[in-house]
Amino acid sequence: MNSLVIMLLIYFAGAILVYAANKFSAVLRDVIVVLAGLLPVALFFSIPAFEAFQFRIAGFDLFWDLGSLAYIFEALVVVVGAASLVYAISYMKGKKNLGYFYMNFFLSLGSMTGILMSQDLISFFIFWEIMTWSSYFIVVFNGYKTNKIGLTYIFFSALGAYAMLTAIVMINTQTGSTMWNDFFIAFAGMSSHYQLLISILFIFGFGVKAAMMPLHIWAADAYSHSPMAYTATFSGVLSKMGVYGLALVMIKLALVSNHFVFSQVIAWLGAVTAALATIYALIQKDIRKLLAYSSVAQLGYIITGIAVGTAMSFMAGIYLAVLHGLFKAALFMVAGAVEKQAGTTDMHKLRALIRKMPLTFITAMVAIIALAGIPPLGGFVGKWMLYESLIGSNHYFLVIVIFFSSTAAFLYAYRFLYGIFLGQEEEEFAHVKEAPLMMLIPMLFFTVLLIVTGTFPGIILGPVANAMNHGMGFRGVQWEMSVLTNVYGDSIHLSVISTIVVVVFIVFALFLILKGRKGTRYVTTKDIANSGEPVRPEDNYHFALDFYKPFERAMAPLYRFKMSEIYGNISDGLVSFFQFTRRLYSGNGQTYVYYVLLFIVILLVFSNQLINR
Amino acid sequence: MNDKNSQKIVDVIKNFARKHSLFVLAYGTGCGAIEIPATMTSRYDAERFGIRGAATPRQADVLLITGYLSTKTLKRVIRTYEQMQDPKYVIGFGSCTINGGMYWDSYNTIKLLDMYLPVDIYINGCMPRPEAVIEGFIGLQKLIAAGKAEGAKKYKENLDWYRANQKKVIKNWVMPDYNW
Amino acid sequence: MVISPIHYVAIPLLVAFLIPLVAKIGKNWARILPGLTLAYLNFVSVYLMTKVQETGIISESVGGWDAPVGINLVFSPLSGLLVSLITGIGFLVWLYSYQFKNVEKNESQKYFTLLLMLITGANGVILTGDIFNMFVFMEITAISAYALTAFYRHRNGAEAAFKYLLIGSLASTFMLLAIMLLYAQVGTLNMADIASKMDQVSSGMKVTIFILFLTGFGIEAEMFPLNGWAPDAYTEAPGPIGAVFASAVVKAGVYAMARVVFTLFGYGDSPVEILIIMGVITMAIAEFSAFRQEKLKRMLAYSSIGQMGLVIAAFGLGTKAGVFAALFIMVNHALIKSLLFLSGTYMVYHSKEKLIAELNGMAKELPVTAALFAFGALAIAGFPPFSGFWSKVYFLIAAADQKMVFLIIMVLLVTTVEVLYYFKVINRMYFHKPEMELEYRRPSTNALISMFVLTAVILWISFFPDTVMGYIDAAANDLVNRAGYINLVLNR
Amino acid sequence: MNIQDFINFLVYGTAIFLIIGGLYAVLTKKYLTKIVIGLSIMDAGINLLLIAIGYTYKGTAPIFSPAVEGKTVTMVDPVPQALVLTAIVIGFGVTAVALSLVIRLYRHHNTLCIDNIKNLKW
Amino acid sequence: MMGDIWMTLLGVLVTTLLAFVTGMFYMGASRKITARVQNRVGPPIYQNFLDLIKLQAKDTAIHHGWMQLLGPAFLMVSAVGSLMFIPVLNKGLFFENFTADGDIIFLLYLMVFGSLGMALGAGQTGNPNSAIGVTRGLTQMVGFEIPWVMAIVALILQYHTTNIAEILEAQHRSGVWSMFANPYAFIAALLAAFGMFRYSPFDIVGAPAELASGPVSENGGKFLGTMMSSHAVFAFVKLVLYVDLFMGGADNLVELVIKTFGLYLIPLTYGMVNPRYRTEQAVRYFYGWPTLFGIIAILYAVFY
Repeated sequence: MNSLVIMLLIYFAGAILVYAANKFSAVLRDVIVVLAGLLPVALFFSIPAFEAFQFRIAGFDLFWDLGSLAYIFEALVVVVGAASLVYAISYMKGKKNLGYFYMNFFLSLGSMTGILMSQDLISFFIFWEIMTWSSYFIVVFNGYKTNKIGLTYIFFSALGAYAMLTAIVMINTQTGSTMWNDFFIAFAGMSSHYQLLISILFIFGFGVKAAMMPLHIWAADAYSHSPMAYTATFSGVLSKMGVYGLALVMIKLALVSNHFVFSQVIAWLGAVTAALATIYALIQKDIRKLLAYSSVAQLGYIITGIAVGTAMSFMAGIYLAVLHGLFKAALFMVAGAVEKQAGTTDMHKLRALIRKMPLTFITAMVAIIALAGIPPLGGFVGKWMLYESLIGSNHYFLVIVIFFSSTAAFLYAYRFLYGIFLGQEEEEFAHVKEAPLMMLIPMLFFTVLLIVTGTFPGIILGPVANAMNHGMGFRGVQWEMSVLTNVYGDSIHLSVISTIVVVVFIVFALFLILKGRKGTRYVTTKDIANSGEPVRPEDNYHFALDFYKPFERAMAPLYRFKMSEIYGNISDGLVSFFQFTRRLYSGNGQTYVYYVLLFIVILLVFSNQLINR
Repeated sequence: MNDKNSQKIVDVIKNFARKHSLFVLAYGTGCGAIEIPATMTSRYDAERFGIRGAATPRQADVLLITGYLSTKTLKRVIRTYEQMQDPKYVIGFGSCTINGGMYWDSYNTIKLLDMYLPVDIYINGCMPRPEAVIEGFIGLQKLIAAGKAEGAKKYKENLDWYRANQKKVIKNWVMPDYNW
Repeated sequence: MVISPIHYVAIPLLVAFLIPLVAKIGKNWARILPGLTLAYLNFVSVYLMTKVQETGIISESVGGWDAPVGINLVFSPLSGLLVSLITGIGFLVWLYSYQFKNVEKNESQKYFTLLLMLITGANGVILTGDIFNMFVFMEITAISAYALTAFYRHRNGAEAAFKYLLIGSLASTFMLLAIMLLYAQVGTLNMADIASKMDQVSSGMKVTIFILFLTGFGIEAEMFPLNGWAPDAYTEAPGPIGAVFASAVVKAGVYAMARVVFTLFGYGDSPVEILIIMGVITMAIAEFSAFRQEKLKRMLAYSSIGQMGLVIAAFGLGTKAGVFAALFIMVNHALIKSLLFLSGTYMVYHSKEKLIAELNGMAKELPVTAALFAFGALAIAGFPPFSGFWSKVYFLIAAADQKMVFLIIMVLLVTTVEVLYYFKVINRMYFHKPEMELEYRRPSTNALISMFVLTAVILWISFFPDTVMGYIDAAANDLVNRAGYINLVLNR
Repeated sequence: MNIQDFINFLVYGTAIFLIIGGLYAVLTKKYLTKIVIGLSIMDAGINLLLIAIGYTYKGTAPIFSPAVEGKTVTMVDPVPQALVLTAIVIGFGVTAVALSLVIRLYRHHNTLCIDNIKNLKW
Repeated sequence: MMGDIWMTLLGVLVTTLLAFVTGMFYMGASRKITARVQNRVGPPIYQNFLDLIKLQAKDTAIHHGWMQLLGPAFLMVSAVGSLMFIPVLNKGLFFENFTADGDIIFLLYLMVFGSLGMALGAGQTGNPNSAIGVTRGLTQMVGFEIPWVMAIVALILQYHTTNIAEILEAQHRSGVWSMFANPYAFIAALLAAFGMFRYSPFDIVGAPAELASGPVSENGGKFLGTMMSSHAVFAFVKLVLYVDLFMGGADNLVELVIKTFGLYLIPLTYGMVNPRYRTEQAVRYFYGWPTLFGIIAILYAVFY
């Protein structure tokens, strides 16, 4: 049987089996979760090449094959999906409706696989929608409070999906085919405004999932309110489906050369998304929300990278996309571990868990370093390529905006680490223990993966370059395991950098640790220099409220701009309009009779128009 | 060169550096605090002796107690002193720290600081002028160079005695233990 | 006895009036007999549907007179499809109502009599080839629908029924007026015959007649602004009757409208703007109103109106693709909306106000019913891979073929609203905590079976749409092929 | 104006007057029974119109009896008459249902004013 | 091969030592100059060495956790690491270390690395003053990085390279220092440098009276000592970087000292006559003229 279909079947069968098994025994359920999660990983990496699969349904030809770009994202799906599932076993322990949770989890994983292997628009759309509603059902898993969030999510997703559907039917009319490839070929022959319309519709659809301004409004809430085990996949992978679609549309349709202004607009939207989401991330008090906004910001970089459309920026975009999947999954897992162990995710309450959860802290720190783009980890590689490509392709002011958001990202990166792990200890968290093993394993797995990919970005760049050379229409894209070269021919050796950083760090760390080691011992963080006033156990001088107040003051004009308010006004207007339409049904029978007569009279008045036919 | 000699040389270097780099934590309790700015700024310029202010006890070498100490303040001073790292020195500043000065019959003022903290050197006067302050510092420097400024050691050795004295005047003794 | 289309009309009508007699023999027989009748009709459907695939159109003359003169019943792929749908859902509704509230008591005779009459009427409307006969059947449908609306003898039932009646009699007036004018022009009542003679009619008169027909059938087809009766009637009729309304009454109205537009007037060669405009307006206003509803069944009613708007717009496209999409939507809507009504009824079984707010946490108490409702909601909102999606795609493709981008965008925007309010209900069922103790009633086994059958059919269409699309395609051909219809009916 | 036209005018005029009058009642009268009466009048108007369409001047009854056999006689169109019979029956049924509903409504609402009977709205 | 490694190691050590000593003397000089401006005698120029020795000789009996231990190490990585990638003198005149990889954008990030690691160490101490100081520092950083990056982007656009050594070479080839070739970039970078050196008026991070020296308030002894030495190295790194980027580097150590010290005096003297900005004022300052100059610099580089 076809291996792609088998992978799809594993996920979908896993969904049903898990739901059924949950009725019988929890152990059986967990076993199925792990098996159905890990089996695709094994299958995916053991099969060198996937065969295509083709069949016909409802008068449409469906064609499944894994493209070279999709291959990268599929790797992300199986790996992060499996890790999240393993993590979920511990994380979700003791919660209700687990059968439902895992079912939707598997459905969304399966649908993502489906999206990636769809070579035709119809099955692409079908899987896209399955992904939407399955993820929606997990967003609202946490009950009552998530209701409105879920509705916002589904509303925007539906809007996006329908925009896409419009484009799909238009393509079907124009080309008589629903294959991606036929569409790519036929695109050049379409009229210019038609091209633009279809691109806008597609990008609208993908932009929703990729949380592009101004369609990002759902993202932060949805990411932060679904169970963290799922958010790892949700923010890490699911949002990348939007990126995948954007990549296909932007590059395959050559929008940069065909519609330069339009692609510039998208690039700028990405950059503005990054900047605004970043400054919103750093005033959040909930770590989940912080990470959620950070996800939006990171997606902004990715969108910019793809929209600029040069070989290097595209590479940077995809590289960041993959990397974001890894480190954001790790970070959400950290948030989940903290939530599970300490019972809260509020940074105004959390403090000083570093000694309680050291391994979690290490994961968080490595992931944050990767996120902030600090060398030698992978985020730097992506950012570096992005900057170089933007400068190299004359987007000087774009690079400034991106740089601003990436600098501001240090602020929330620090706040994340400080807010959870550092600061003054609190009696309340004295009992907190390190996360359970099943949660630590995926977290540490990502830690190792991040370190390795940071030093040897070629692991990711290789497949990306392969995809660009063989599927995306770029020519002669070069890559090396650990060397980055920019458009001017300057190169940096990442292994050298890593070596220097690590060696210097170890030397001084050893110096600091070993010097006077016998006399140095640990005291609690209650024992601080506090103008001679001893800190009593019930006091806590942890600094968490209004953490970046100076920044807020300095950036006050930016904070005044709130997309949610604009949308709030629009939705208020719509709802009152709906209220009006509803009032048309006044309840008085005679009014309805009037309507009928009015209808006839109007039609008779306009009957000339009807005669003309 | 044996260990002892090398140790000696190292000690000399260390003491030289210590002597010329005094980070002062000025505990401005009484009227004496007004003299400190004059001492540090242009006219008397204590910085030329390597004396500069420290912001927190963690960084400080010298605890400068400028004036009378009420029993309430004493607790904070003790805490501050205990948070300083070895080697550390205490300077009693003004007559109040020696015998209570003009507060000699006050019911809640510490009369003799030495009962509670190991004072290395006193600067008398009410108030001591900046010249006197500098003189005091130079005296401390001399003691350091000679390796005789061992107040901290004394405090450690006679901790029980000091504690007993301290607890006599401080009623609500809630403090972490001093054990370095 | 030869199986012929006349059974669709004659047998249920006969049985409807037999029921009170049978009830004298045994109370239970009065409840079982309609089921047997409907089961038999389903058998007839299967038989005739296979037959019609071979022969094309089965035209049955009533009383021995041939087509232009006598009344004939036409079992074409189109009418066959709809009739099968109506009888199939009729059977499921019978199964469901077998132990339902008042139906269980002495009222069952009336209930099933009216139900059978309604199905008779709807079948008659769809099968008949005679325009006046169509009017008569429409009235039978309508009168039984009025009575069913007022079936529960509380104040709202009577009110809803009266409004329905008020507008319904207007509809009949206009219909009759139109038929009369038409007859005065062409001198025949057979639809095929009228169609062939339509050229004789002056264009002004043609349009006037068309408008009158549009109004008359539009009222039954829930077209805005003629649909004031619909939300009330759906809300106040017994739960399963809502399903019948959605699948039989309205479908009959839409069918009649389509017949008039396509066969009688032959307007279907190019897009019928008025249908498209009215369809979109109907859809938009209905879905918008549904968004703000507080009562579950009222919301479903508005949703039903919205879907009919979509169907009307699809017919208005005039192309074969449009007709195909319209029929596909009709099939899906009949099935899914029935499922929603059937499952929704049990969720507000004991509730007085039938508010959506009372559904909080209902999924805990009625997991199966709630799951079926949620499934139905997903399906009707057009979420793939469920069947609603396929029909929607075909509609969009049909619209795109006509280059009606604006229509597509409007429809999709409105659909988004639909998605929202269905998810609001799902949210309440699954993720809200009940504010008070829930009063609920578990669905009886027969009700569950009928819902499961519906679900199975919907799932079947979802995953194997090709099996149904053949029939729908034939039906669409039937409607679009005007000349073919005329020739076959008149035996030329 | 000859008699044929006059008859036509009279019949059509009456019919239209009835229809309009019925419609007027339905639209403006607040009293339910009056509305039902209006519906009935409208029905009657339509029926009259239907008859009028089938009517031929000096036509005989459309019965093929020995009296008319072999002759050319103008008959009135029989079909509208059949239609009218059906329509009358239907109108009767509708009126019956309507009146029963009116009774029901009066029992529940203690009023027959249509403006006060709008429990179901929006 | 082994010889190469030893040579590299030697180069690293010598460069670090040079940076350290120079930086310490510069810091001493800054104290002396400040004192002279204030009409004082001031400490001897080698005062900082004494401070350093004393600090390292001081006991550090306590720590608040291992992140505090590692914090200064991060700072050192940033300082020494950056030094490795910056050509101290013009090509071939000094140890080249790793200048082949001396990418300017990479350096931007590496220079931030230290402050962030230090911030983590400060956070671990549990002293609220430290955290407040950190937030101020990071906020200020968002301010001055923008004109700084604009200046750098202008340079990259002008010389079509991102490698510092090559920017240096390009200046030599053209014979014009980039501070004259693109004066706006130089001004933007210089104004940004005021923030980078954290002298007054941008010294709210460690305001001693208000925040008890901010991030370092819990650090004494070896921590403070290590930080001090890394500050010395870092000051040198920044100065050399400026000289390399804008003033055509230096041909020998004397020239280097003259140029760097001259440059060093600008923020120093600017600080002497200015009171302290609040954080948001500082950020607004950087988003005012410096950013404007940055924009002009980029436009100049593009169109000229």
